[in-house]
Amino acid sequence: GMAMGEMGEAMEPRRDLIGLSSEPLSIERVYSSALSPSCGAVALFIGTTREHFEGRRVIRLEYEAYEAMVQSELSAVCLDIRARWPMVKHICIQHRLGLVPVAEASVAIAISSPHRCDAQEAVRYCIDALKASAPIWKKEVYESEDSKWKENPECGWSSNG
Amino acid sequence: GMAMGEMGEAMEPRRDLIGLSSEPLSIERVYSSALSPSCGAVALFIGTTREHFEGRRVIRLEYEAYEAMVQSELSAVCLDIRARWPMVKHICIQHRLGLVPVAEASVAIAISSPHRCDAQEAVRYCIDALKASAPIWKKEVYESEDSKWKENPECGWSSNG
Amino acid sequence: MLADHPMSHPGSFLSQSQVTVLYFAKSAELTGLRLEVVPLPVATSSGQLWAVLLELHPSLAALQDHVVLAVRQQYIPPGNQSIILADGDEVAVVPPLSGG
Amino acid sequence: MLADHPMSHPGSFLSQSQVTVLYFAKSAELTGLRLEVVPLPVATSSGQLWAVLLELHPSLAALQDHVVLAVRQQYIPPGNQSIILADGDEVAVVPPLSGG
Repeated sequence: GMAMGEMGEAMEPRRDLIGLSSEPLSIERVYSSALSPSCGAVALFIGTTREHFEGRRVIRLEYEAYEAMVQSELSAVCLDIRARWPMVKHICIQHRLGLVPVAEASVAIAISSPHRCDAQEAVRYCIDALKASAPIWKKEVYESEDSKWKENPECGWSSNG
Repeated sequence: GMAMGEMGEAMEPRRDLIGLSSEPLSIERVYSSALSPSCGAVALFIGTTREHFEGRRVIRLEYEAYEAMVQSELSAVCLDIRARWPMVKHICIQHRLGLVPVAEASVAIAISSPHRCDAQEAVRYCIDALKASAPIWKKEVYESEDSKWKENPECGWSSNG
Repeated sequence: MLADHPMSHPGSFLSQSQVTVLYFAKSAELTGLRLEVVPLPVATSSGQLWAVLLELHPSLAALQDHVVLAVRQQYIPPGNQSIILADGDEVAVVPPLSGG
Repeated sequence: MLADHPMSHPGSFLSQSQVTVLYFAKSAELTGLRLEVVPLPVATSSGQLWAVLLELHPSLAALQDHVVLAVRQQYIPPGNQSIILADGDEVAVVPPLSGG
């Protein structure tokens, strides 16, 4: 039993799941994708769309992406995470595209590890790295129907950085 | 629109949701409980039961709690969080009791805030504080049917602390 | 059962309260009880309370130095700080925590 | 449209590649395009590439100093580092990111 169990653990491959979709994100599914019987912790971060920005009412958000490059950039982020936190088991990063209504999730990240520190630190790193390097753009559309392309302060070439 | 919106935000009361249940935890529900249209971030931590402990195969876990005191201790943790991270909006802490099969969630915490730092730091504090102060106990039952009461290193009177 | 206990004799009646003692986790296994109502001194301390509980249930010695008591659902620091117990108060034996 | 462009005259044929240029977010709004195939110099640099794109679409000047280019799905540092472009390569105009 024990030897088989230890082998079983070693044999369960680490997963990097990266996805872009115009469907609503299922938090339960993102969580389940990162779950592992060899781990005691899953840390998650969910980014949601806010109804206000600097006092203006946001009526919707639109996301677009350079999809192939999001895949390659986030794969590189997963490699970084595995180098920094070798105990991390599974990584699941899902980003929604297209119209996202207010209070819905635009990004969901779940990471598992045997002990909670690794997963928690890796999730923080992951969302920071995603904001700095994944070619994804968000336009906020306001009540007045004008709109604005947002800029992440984490992005090295933003004008508010 | 804007003035009403700002009033709406101010009027949405902050929620502290603390729950104990012998039913499986719904991660989606814990997430939804913390969600707020005034927030851009929900951080979550899920504690799950591991199949091994020091090389021994765990077949099940049993949790018990001093329920009334869990409520009062976790209410105090929520107050602490609100003092340390005033931007935190909603806090949801759910703990499962009774038999918990391997790879299922024993604890789920979700915290929302306008910006992600507050929620992420508050969740880390919350799980550390829960482990240190909530009167909940876990017994691991091994394949050989013997069992062991676990002790959190965060607990000030544990024998491995 | 209470009648058999030395502390429940009539002479100590005025200085004792009927207190509900709760046992959890390993302490419930060691005592075979989850709850009992026992007379405990009105004016006491954490150290004294533990001594009384040990006298009632010598098996609790297995938890020595790795246990705290809670009175009216508040942890009490170990030692000699004064505790006042009223009838109906709740005292809990709290082995090392393992929630999460 | 390509025939009208000064860089597509026959004399520069050997030193140019047919490259797919992708525009995203604000750059797509400014150019009115999401994708175009244009002849670009085989041997170039980030700064030169940006100059060529500005010549094609003067409205892109609104992004000046707040844009990077990606070549074959890799960000390229601004400046004069050498870039070799082959036919079919992909160049992307990348305004400030706002994912998450």
